[in-house]
Amino acid sequence: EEITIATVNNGDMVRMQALSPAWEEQTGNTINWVVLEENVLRQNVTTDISTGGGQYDVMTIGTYEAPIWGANDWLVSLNDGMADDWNADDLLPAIRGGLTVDGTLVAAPFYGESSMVMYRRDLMEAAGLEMPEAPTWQFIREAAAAMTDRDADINGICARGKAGWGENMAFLTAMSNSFGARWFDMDWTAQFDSPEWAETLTFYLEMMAESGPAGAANNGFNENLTLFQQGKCGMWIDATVAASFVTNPEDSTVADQVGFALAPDTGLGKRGNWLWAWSLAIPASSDKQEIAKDFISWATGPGYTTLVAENEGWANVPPGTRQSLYDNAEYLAAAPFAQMTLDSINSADPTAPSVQEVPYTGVQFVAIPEFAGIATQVGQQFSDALAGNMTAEEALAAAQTLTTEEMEAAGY
Amino acid sequence: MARAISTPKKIMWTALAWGVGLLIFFPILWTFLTSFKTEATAISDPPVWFLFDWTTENYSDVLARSNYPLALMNSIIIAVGSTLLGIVIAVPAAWAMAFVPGKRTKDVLMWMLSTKMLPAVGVLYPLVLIAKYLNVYDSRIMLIVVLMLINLPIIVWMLYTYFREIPGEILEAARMDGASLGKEIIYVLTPMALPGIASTILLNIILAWNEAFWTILLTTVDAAPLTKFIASFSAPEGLFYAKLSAASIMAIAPIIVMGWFSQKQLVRGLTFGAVK
Amino acid sequence: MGRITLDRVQKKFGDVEVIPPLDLIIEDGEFVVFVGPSGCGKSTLLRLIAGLEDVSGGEIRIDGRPATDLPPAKRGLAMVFQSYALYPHMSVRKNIAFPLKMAGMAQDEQDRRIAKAATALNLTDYLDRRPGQLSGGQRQRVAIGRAIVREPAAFLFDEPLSNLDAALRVGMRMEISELHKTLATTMIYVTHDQVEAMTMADKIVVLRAGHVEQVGSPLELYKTPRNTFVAGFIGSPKMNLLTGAAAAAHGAATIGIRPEHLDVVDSGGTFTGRVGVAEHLGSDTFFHVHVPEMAEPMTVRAGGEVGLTHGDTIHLTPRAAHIHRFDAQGLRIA
Amino acid sequence: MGRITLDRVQKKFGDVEVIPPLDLIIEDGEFVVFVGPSGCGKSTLLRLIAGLEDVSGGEIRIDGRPATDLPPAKRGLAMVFQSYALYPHMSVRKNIAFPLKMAGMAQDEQDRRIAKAATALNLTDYLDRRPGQLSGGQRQRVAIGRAIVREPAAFLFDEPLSNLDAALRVGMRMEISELHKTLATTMIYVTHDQVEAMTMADKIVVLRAGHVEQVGSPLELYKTPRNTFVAGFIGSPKMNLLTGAAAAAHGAATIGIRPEHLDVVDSGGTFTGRVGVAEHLGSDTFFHVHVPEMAEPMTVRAGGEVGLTHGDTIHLTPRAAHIHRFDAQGLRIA
Amino acid sequence: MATQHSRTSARIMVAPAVFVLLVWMLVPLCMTLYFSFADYRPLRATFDAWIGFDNYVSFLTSDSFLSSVGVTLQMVAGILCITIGGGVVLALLLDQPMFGQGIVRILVIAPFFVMPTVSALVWKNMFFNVDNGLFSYLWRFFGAQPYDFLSQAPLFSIIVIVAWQWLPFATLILLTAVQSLSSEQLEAAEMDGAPPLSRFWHIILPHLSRAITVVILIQTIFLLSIFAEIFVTTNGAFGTRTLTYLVYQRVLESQNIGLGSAGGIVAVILANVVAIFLMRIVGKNLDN
Ligand SMILES: Nc1ncnc2c1ncn2[C@@H]1O[C@H](COP(=O)(O)OP(=O)(O)OP(=O)(O)O)[C@@H](O)[C@H]1O
Ligand SMILES: Nc1ncnc2c1ncn2[C@@H]1O[C@H](COP(=O)(O)OP(=O)(O)OP(=O)(O)O)[C@@H](O)[C@H]1O
Ligand SMILES: [Mg+2]
Ligand SMILES: [Mg+2]
Repeated sequence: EEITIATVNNGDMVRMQALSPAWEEQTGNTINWVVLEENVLRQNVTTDISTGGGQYDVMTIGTYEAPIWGANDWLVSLNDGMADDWNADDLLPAIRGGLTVDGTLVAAPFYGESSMVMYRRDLMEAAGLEMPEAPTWQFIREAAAAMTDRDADINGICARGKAGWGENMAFLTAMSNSFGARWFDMDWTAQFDSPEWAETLTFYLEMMAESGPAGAANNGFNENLTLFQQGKCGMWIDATVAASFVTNPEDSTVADQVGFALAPDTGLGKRGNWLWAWSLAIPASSDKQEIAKDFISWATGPGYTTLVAENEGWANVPPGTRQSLYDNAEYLAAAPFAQMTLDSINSADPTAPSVQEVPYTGVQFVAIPEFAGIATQVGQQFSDALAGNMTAEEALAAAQTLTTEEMEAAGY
Repeated sequence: MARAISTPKKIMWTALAWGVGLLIFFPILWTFLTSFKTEATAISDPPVWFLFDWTTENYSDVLARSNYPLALMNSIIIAVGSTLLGIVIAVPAAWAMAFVPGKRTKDVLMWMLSTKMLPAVGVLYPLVLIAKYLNVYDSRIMLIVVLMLINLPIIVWMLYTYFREIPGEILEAARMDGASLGKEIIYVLTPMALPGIASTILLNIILAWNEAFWTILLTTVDAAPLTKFIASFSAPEGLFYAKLSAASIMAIAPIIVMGWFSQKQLVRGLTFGAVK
Repeated sequence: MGRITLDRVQKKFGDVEVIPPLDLIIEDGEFVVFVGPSGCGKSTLLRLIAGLEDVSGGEIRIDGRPATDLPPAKRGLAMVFQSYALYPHMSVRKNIAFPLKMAGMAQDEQDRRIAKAATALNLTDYLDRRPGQLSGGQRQRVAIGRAIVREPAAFLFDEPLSNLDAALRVGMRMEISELHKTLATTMIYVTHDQVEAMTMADKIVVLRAGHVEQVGSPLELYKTPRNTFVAGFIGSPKMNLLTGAAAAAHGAATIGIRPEHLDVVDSGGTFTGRVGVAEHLGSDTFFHVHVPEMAEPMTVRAGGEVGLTHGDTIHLTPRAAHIHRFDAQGLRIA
Repeated sequence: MGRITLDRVQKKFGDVEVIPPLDLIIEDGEFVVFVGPSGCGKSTLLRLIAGLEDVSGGEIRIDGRPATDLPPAKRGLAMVFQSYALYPHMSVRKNIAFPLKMAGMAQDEQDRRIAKAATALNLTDYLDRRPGQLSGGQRQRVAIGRAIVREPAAFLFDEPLSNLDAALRVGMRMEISELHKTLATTMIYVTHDQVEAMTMADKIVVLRAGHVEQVGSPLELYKTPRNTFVAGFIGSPKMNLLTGAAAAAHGAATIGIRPEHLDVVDSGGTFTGRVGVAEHLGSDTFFHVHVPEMAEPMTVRAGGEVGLTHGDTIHLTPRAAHIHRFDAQGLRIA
Repeated sequence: MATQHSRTSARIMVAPAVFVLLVWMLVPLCMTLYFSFADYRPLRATFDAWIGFDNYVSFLTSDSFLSSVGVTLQMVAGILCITIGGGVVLALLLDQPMFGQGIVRILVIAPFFVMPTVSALVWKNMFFNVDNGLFSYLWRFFGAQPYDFLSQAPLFSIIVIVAWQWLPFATLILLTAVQSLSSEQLEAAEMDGAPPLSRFWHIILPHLSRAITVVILIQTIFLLSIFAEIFVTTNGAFGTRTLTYLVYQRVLESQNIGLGSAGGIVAVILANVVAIFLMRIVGKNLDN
């Protein structure tokens, strides 16, 4: 039989596609791959699921979509029917929690990530500083300034600036958590007029202005990765999965100089790291749910980890989903960033992301359907501010207005 | 009566025109060159021009990762299919408008053209629901029909302008000679308007080929054309310029080659028949 | 066979009556020419006969059978258009064969007829060319060939020669005349060139604003124009029309004298004037003479060369037998 | 002032010599007509004079000053094009004003000249129309107006009337002639219509393949054509050219007899033949007579009406004084 | 050419085209109209068939609406200016005698074949990118600070990309028009003493006016629905959100079908206003 899988075109997924013939041979089924860029993928699967189009048997979704779609009963429960060796209890609790709706697991995590600081040990040393295990934002900002040498094309800090709820807003929302800010208060009132948000954004803008790369407002994950690999960044705060790319000597010119640290904080008790998992889910409209489950069991199960390790080496196995991986000595040896990743993931709490009380779940997002639309627009304001087209105050004011408008329209 | 022109002047114009032409063409040329570089050379500073180790690795990577032949086939079927279907519907309409104009002919034509201004997203949901209801989601036929409808106004308009240049007397002669309406169109009008029809076909194939909204949203696998193919290379982790270039070249090459081979017709087509 | 009868045929475009009810009989084998100023309805009348336009009223009969509601192809008429209207994508042979093919004629019969027409029209060497590769005169011949092969009851020509240059026009004019003699088929020919009308027609129909002004043989029209309109229209150069005292002297409101009926005399003469432009053609000389009796210059034709030039005084005498008299309504006084 | 001298002027397009070195003097105030068959280089010669093409050799002088390297605008000539070449988006007034505006002339002087030209050309009522709203004749007049206002040293006309219909052509022909008389400015006029050439020219230049075949007044050319080419080209209908025995009888390789110099006699006569087509124009009758001495029909012009028709036998006698004799090279035997 | 018979046939012959376009207009449009009065948000599993004009009110009163209309107009106007200005210059250039005219023409047409997505990707990554884009190399080569096109001049950048794609079209139409100018007219102007620049202003440009209207008409039709270029480059950020894109965000990003449909209807109405306006001008210009 044939199943259709929609997935995102990042490295791990493309690798899965490349290895999938193993599953096809094993089961005699075939797979139609629809590999798309993230935005296009979201366009496609969202349209499909909300109209019950039934085009896909497996969809790649994130921790943002899972709870919302799950709540609409659009996704098939993975509580049962999975392969025997697919051990749900092995999943990291933070990740599993994010994919569970009312006790039902609605998606299987393919890889999980949090965010952390990646830095250049050589530059840090040259600046006469030492990176603590758990730095503060203040330290990061000072270190960035010290490392910056624009003549040599070295920028102290690289961070996301490109507009989008999954781009700069992921970074800024996570960052704001550590500054004590929140999106909404308990009455679902937007909080961009709060001093915490002002502090967060001002800090971010000033730091980027002092030590960030030119054109930061267009940099997303990919752009920053390239910059870092080319040796143009002193520090980079981004997804933990980047660790394996920046330490891969084939692509990275600075592979042997990379150090890792937890995402920064301000001493308020929350760190600025997020939690995300690309996961595989089965839409309820699929008529090949059994086979789809079989595939998901294979792709997200321990067997796949071994398969990747055999073919591509341990450093390339999808990280951040299973405790067993972090108990594996071989993996720990091959991945110097493993412990840092695990610690980061474990330190994120989707149910209590901020220092203050919030009515929502989600670390770098708010798990309500309106969020993507709102956050993308807010992200555009912030990106504009980073590009120097408006001030922090203006950006926040605009964000406050539009969020309030949208939330009202949504009936909150 | 063209005036004789001195050679030095001609050389000057030649140099200038070639300069400008190459400048306009440059992005495509650069993409082409980049597609044969390694990822490292692709972003090297300063940029390298021709003197690098040419590699076809990017192409094989791209081919290995996605079903290019299927996408190509779909693109061809959809572009050609929608255009031909459009022509079949448009020829009679254009005949009527050009040779039996009534008071409202101009208005009908303008109305047709205005349907092109319908913003696609506005009708996305309805269309997806209809596709689902008719069970034609992800089918070539669906795309053929949708793209035909999108381009029909342009086809009608172009044919109309071409037909209007054909003297009505010839059709009357055919009628006197005993040709029925169908024969008049098949034996006289169509062959006479052939260059115009060819231009129309070419131009609409291009428009259909490049349509990137419906072709992405109404397809998954079976009917997915090159626009969807390119969407899987647009922003992978890391900046894979070389691979992106290779995929881009693969997506646009067929249509560019077609365009170049049919230059003359196409140039005519590109003027939308609007200017003689 | 090709007797065409128009019975109170009328044509309106919207509210505009282009052809008021009109009766006309065209006998079998006649060569009838429609002449008249531009816009007078010549083409419209022809197209009504052809069936390319619907009549607004009245009846058309061809060989006695009512044809008013027949589609063009069923009327058994063939038309030759001003623009030739050849099919540019077909060879000459195919062009000529087209009506036969449409009629579903057998191939050998087609070939026979084409060969015959091609021979008659001197087209045999060009049968495989495209119309675009032919000269204007040859194209016109192909158009005629296409009409001939159908062996129609009548031929309709709409200014077939007006796109040709002067020399060719003379040649083709003669060819069409000869063709008419050979085929003896009815021909209806529209032109606004009155030399064509005079030389080709058995019968001329002079139209003005859709009205038939006069029907008759060329010489009838030349000699006895029924009114000033026909008088002015037929004959080249135009007849000189005089009103006022000069006309009153002949008991008419208007008198007409053709340029060729004015003699140059040494002195005296009926009219005396100053020569304006003198056109010396060698064979003839035309004087445009400013005479007090006429507002425009009076045109005079003198044979051979006459030694008068611009500014000279000239004396003219009309030939009495050739003075045409018209009443206040412009109608001929017998 | 407008004396134009061409001194061994030559023109090649690539390797093709369209005009071999050619000398020609056009006197101030003369009306010179270039005639010749299509493609003989008439337009090219005119454009060389205008400066729209560069000469390949030789020199052009206007009023004694060398003009060979002057740009068109500096030569002080005005040109009227076959297609009128009016500026379609400008009103008649603006069209006429254009050259003045380009010369930076003061507004009141412009207005004065435009008014004058418009009056002369009867365009006053149309000054605010666009060319598209005018008839062919009016357009031609605007084109002439645009030329006049510049008060050029000479006017150049390239087949200015060939887009007009026959009647209008006659009228415009006379208008241009009168204009020439009024302005007394040099005019060079290209045409292939020999009636135009005969009636308008002070001097005709007959060209063949870039060569000047003969230069002279119209009647000179009519009476004493220098060779068979000119003989055949000038005169309408064309001169009948006979070779063989008929010519030998007159001691020539070819003899030419114009249609108007053949008299119809009752019996006997030099030539006897069968009437082919007889064209009765009322004023004249033209017979195309098949005689054994000539391959094509011999054209005969008889005055008024002659009672002969198709198929009749006719006897013809040429007027001895008007027989043209040519030698084997086609040159006139004096 | 107008017998009763042919008029009847004509009506039958236009029928299929009119019919399919009517269906195409009406069916989805009616559904959109229906949705636009509904509170339809599939992600919340909300469907409330009638909420009156709420969607219209919130769409029309939001700040983003007016700004998106402004952006749309700026974008279309900018692209039109560049393509027409550049097109005229290029057309005149291509009309000059030269060697290899055919090849130059091929080079100039090529951008028209490129898929909008591809050209946006290529420009964005390989030209506009601050770090690795060719423009940055160029800037650095001349000792300037690399300029970040997509955030500093985002609207302009998109205009450049789209104008690049549409320049061939404008050029070709205008070239055909230039070539249709009778050389006698130019020569007449030359005889009349007009120098080249005057010839351009007084003769060539007026002659091109009809072609320019055609370019404006057709390009506006296509430009009003620009989508891929924005989607790929800025995602609507930095003031590049056009009306089409705003509707897209409402429908697909926010998954508020009701609101988006209202936006779609508004866009249809505005597009038709523009259309009628254009048709008036063009219709007049095309007639003569
Ligand atoms: N389709 C039509 N609709 C409206 N009026 C028309 C139509 N065809 C012709 N006419 C009008 O009918 C009148 C006669 O036209 P027609 O073409 O018969 O004239 P004509 O005698 O052939 O003129 P010409 O010598 O210029 O060819 C004209 O006034 C013309 O404007
Ligand atoms: N630009 C050109 N390049 C090459 N040959 C040319 C050019 N212009 C004219 N010729 C050739 O020069 C010859 C003379 O052309 P020209 O136009 O002067 O003839 P013409 O006497 O005006 O003819 P017509 O009566 O048809 O206008 C022709 O054989 C023509 O083909
Ligand atoms: Mg007519
Ligand atoms: Mg010429």
